[in-house]
Amino acid sequence: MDTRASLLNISRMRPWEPVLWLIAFAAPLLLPSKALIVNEIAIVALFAVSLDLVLGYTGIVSLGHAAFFGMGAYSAALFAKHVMPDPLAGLAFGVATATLLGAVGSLTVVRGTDLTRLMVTLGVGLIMLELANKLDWLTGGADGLQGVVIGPVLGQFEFDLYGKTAAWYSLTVLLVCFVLARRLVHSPLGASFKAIRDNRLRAGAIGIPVTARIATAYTIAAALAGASGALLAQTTGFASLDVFDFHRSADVMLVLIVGGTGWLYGGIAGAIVFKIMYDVLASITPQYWTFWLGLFLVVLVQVGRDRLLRPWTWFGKRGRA
Amino acid sequence: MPEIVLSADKLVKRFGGITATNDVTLHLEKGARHALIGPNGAGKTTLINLLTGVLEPSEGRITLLGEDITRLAPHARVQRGMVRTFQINQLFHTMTPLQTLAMVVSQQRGIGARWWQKLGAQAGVAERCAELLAQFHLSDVQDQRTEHLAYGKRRLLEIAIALACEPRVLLLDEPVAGVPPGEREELLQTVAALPADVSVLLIEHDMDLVFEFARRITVLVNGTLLTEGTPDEIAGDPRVKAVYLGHGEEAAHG
Amino acid sequence: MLTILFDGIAYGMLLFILAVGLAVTMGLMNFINLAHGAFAMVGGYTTVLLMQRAGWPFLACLPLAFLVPALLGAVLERTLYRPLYQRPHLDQVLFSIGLTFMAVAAVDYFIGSTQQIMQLPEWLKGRSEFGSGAFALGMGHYRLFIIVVCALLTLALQYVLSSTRFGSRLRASVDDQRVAAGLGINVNVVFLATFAVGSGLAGLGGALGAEVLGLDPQFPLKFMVYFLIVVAVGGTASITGPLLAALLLGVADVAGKYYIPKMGAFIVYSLMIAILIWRPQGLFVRKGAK
Amino acid sequence: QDNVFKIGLILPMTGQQATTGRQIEAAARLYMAQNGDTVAGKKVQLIVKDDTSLPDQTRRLAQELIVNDKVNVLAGMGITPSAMAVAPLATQSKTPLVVMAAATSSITEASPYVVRTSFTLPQASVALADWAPKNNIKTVVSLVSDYGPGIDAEKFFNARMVNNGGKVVEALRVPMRNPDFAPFLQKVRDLKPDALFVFVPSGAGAAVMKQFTERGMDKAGIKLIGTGDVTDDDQLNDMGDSVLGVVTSHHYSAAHPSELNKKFVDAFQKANKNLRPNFMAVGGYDGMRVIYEALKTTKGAGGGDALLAAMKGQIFESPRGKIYIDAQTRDVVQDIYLRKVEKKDGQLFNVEFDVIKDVKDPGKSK
Amino acid sequence: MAELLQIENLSAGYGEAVVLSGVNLALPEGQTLALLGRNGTGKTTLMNTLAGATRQHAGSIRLGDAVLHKLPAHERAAAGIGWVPQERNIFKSLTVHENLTAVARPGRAGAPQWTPARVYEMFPRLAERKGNLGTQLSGGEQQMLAVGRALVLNPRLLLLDEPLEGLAPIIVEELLKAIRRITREEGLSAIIVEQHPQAILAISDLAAVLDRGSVVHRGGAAELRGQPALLDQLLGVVR
Ligand SMILES: Nc1ncnc2c1ncn2[C@@H]1O[C@H](COP(=O)(O)OP(=O)(O)OP(=O)(O)O)[C@@H](O)[C@H]1O
Ligand SMILES: Nc1ncnc2c1ncn2[C@@H]1O[C@H](COP(=O)(O)OP(=O)(O)OP(=O)(O)O)[C@@H](O)[C@H]1O
Ligand SMILES: [Mg+2]
Ligand SMILES: [Mg+2]
Repeated sequence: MDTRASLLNISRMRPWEPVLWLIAFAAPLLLPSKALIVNEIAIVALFAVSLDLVLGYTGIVSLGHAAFFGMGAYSAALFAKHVMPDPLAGLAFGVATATLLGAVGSLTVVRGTDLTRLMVTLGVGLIMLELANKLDWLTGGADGLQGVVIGPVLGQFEFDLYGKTAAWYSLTVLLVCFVLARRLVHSPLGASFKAIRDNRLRAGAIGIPVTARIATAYTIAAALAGASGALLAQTTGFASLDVFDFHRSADVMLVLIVGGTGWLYGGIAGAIVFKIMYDVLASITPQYWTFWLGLFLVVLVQVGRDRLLRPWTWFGKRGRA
Repeated sequence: MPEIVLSADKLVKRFGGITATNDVTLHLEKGARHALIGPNGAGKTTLINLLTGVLEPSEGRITLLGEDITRLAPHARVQRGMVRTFQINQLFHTMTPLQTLAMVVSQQRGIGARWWQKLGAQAGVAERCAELLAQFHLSDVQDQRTEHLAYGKRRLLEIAIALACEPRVLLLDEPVAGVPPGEREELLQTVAALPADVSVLLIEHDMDLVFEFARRITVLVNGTLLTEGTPDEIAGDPRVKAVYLGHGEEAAHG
Repeated sequence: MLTILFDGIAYGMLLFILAVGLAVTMGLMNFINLAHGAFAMVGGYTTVLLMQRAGWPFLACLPLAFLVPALLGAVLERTLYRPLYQRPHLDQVLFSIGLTFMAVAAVDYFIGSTQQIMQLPEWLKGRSEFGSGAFALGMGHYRLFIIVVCALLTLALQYVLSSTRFGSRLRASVDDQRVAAGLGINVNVVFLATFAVGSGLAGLGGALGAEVLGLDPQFPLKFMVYFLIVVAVGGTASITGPLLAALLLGVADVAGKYYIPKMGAFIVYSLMIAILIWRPQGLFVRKGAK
Repeated sequence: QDNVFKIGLILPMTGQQATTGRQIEAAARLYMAQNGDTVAGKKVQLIVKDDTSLPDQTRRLAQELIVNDKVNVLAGMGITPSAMAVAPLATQSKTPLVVMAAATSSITEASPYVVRTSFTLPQASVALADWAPKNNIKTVVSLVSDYGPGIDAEKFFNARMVNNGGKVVEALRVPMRNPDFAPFLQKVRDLKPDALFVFVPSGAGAAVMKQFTERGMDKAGIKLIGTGDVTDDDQLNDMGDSVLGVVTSHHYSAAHPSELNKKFVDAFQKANKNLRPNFMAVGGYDGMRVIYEALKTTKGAGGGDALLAAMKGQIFESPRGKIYIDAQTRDVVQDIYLRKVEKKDGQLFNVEFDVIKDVKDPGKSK
Repeated sequence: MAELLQIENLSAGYGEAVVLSGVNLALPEGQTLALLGRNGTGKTTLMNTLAGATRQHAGSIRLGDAVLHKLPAHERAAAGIGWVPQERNIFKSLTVHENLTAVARPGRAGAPQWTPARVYEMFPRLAERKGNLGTQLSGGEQQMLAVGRALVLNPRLLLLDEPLEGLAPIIVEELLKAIRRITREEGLSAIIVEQHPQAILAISDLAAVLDRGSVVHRGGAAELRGQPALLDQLLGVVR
């Protein structure tokens, strides 16, 4: 094949992509009772896409991604409480603070091994948690931040009890971020992230400023994580310490791995599978649903994600990459 | 007198008790075709690592195009035109040869940080990739993941990457190891045919190639500079014979 | 002051004994086994149940606290873990977390979600006081016991790993399983044995730690972070690394909380971040390792 | 459909707080078993959801229960932030929210639809601060977990202690994630107060108790006092003889000497593999009663506001003793008991030896 | 002379992909086979299959009395295989010395024994780097270590996959001499893969050429060496 066509082919839009998004946007209308969970899936999906940028594309593991999520959440909530209730302005503010934190935090991940990064990011996340706890005059401490009132989106659409506005709002933000992220990973910059993931030594040896690129990837991811945190705070009208909690970082990592890293849609697929599974299992057995979730993860890994998530490979020949 | 593009001044590198590079001074002229030979463990790779910034020298100074680069980060040296290949392949295993080269070419052309354009969308990038792929017999495997390539192909890609960086100074660490005899010559001819102002430093144990390629040869032994001279001088030097070349007919294999 | 030092050392030793099994599986076998805490929990519950329901003495339970998880580890290694050695770390994370979730729910189902509380024998309950003033030293007997057991274990492990052929065969198998097998090392047996010992150590840690840390079905998740911190700070290349790291963190944490209680929550994390940024490979890495 | 009365019970059923959820669910089911599931001609349906102690989950579940299941009452709430996150929804949808566990004082102020049947930490701690100075405890150190309820306990206990002429030598806060209490206890030991006042979430209580005795603090003449969370009935029996004699203040003990309580405890244990009900369980049990009674009064007519009105001011005999729902604050008003751990029939119990009648939440008077 | 190694109708590959098909080869005790072929023709795959590191689809392999293809990889060393993989694969977290001791095993009674000490004698450079980790060796040193590591297995059959690559001429010369000596004097057999036919044919008894996974030529080494035209044609040097 002609090299140019072959190169551009990778980033071509697949026919199922618009279909998927159409279904997503139609969901709150078709299944109004599921609008709330659609909203939640969109938020988690955005969070997972953000992690995919660092973990899947740049090869930087992070167990402290909740630091940015939480930063976005509290910033957006505080903005609404003290400055103005407009959601878009709050979102922008949340993204801005998370980006800033990401830029600072990226200093901690440019060096070291996977394990070190894992722990340093985790440490940063937990320190943010303790900080938010200590600054209770600002954050409301362990009781959570109350009195957050979010205005209508674009001055038009009130957040309703059914969660329709919330779902569309979050889906829209997810779509915008996703399109940007998609652009990014297929660009020369995105290719250099992948190069760093595959072989850092060589990446440096072809003139890629490795440290700066890692910091860039990390900061961009922080911005997206901040956006998803802001969405959570805005659509629930509440922020509490657990937005910084370790389990959030861990969960989003699970979500992403379930869906598959380095694929962008992995985060979305993972979020859908994970959230729906939780919802179904937890309503069947509120006490022991973790067992079945665990079993699913074990089976998923043993059988292989490729074959589980892509049913059309179940019967075809194996071994094609 | 020809211009010196790269020079190492009294470089020393110690690893614990081992002195891998001991007071090595080396000058590379503009357009040089220079070979670095020496027994195994003489410190050749270490020297390249020092020059390219993979390792930090314990002592000494490195100058590239008149600028002191002793403490410069590796990627910054590449941006100034000094590029290397690795003795043991260092590739991007999940990318295809085509993607790899497109990325390197973009990087080289200063558009590596663009995020809004697609890789390969800019004028000339795809064409340059096609050229390189053809030159290194990689066109037929351009869309396979690097990790699935046979060793020989991976070796070719290793060198293609370096050339895609359009080096002004090229450091080759045993570039043809694993490449079959026929293609070896061809490969080195490609290197030799680089523009006359590109300087090349070659490390190689295949003496046929070295003597064919090099206009000057430096011999390193136990981290120290043993001698430097033209191929004829080196071939005739009894000390080089004793520690490196040997005497037998199989000495230069092939 | 000496008391604080003593408590810190005991706490550090406890962290170490809980984490050492992980240092073995993660550091030596290069398998990210987040289910480590589940094996520790198995050891803890084995002990507690034997003591409560069968009336066994504490000391007699300890060998079983090692053997039961070791056996379980061996079975799981053969059936579930082995196919995953070659898989990406992230898959290992997913798998072992899944296993942990299952363990948590299963223990909850069979034994209940309440805290299990262990009754130590009298001779371990006491406390000895020496000196006075700034140099007063109070030693809880149980903490002393932990320190002793731990020190012995460390010596034994260190000997096996660095001075026996088994140690180098294990590391060879991890470095390159395919080539190690091709050169005559029975990789399967080496891994099986190592994994079993790692799980057994976890179980022993769980048994010894249950007294201080408490034991409930959440145990594996609650303390996962601590295991990881110890292994990360200590580096994964040896046994002494995590030991020293655990001691350092233990003493720093206890002393920090004693002298500046307001900063209590930050100490361990800040220390960890500082150390890891300063020495990204871990504080105590094998000499010359890359 | 119209004849169903739905109660959405949101609780932490997994995770750290799982025992809270288990106790409350068991108690709620017990109440339904004892009182039938048809009230005022309506079939009562209990929908249990697990929120894993995550406020955003609690909120989503509550929202779904309101709009999809159209529940008549929301109940449960294991932790304060969960209750806080749901409170605005209760207001918006005019659904009564019966808080059965979360104990921070301010929850009832977050929405006019909140009714609480558990307790507040100020309630329990103030009673203890009244008792202590009269019993030779002049100096104390307080040791609380560093989160909402802990800070409440510290604030009210210490203030009342000072008010009563006692002295607070030091107020220590323990981070939530804290595996080892050694440094804090050592600090207390070195400060040598008459007593150590402790509040930690139930579960951590046992660890504090054990380390307290292990450190020989009782022998050094320091008493351990605290709110009843420390000697949670749930675990008391396993704590061993070292807890004998510990004095705590709380609104409920499984050993409360009343007919009703005996029946409650027996039935609870029979239904739950011999698990002893604790103060969480009684919150759930009484919560169900409040809902049942309100339903009876309104006959199912009038929606959320009517139900709420019928909940306010209820007075009744609970297994813990007589309680009532203050019509003004919608918070529970109850007797707080002083109890001492004693052995009865080979089992450990919190045996009540003193009572302070009709304690309102002191947090509200501020 | 009894055949030491007998390969019949062997096919093997990676996953489902077939690289080798219908390979037949035999090697008598004490002889050396030069295995030649262009890039990617399956030489390494053949060696790896013998060592048990590649998936074998069909065929049989016998080494002396042992039915090799039925043995798991780790038992093949005991049966007498000593493998030098093409990419060296030095154990990176072991020191040079540990790399040798971890795999060393005693040889058959009566035969001269290879010990780490003897390896150091052959490659003095390794003795100087005894305590270095695998990753801290130069390329050539790694190659020496890989050869030494195969020798301390005290094998009956050495599999050398491009053993001369990256070695200084003087070492090449010595290694070739050593291989000749070991095979001639100690009765060891060897299969040597090389890109450079001349050097290796000089010390081999037999030669085989692979192309696209099949043996296309089999014969005496000296014979082939004397026919440069045939050699060039088989190896496609002149294209
Ligand atoms: N990180 C290190 N620690 C200790 N010693 C090292 C390290 N890296 C290299 N050495 C030693 O330094 C010496 C020089 O190594 P170098 O790789 O430069 O040799 P070389 O000349 O490239 O040899 P070859 O021709 O075999 O590739 C070797 O003896 C090697 O063992
Ligand atoms: N790990 C692998 N997975 C899939 N295919 C592979 C793998 N390794 C090699 N191959 C394929 O098998 C074929 C034979 O490869 P092999 O390495 O055996 O060749 P070779 O003759 O040793 O070549 P070289 O001279 O380059 O070492 C090649 O076409 C290669 O693409
Ligand atoms: Mg070298
Ligand atoms: Mg090969």
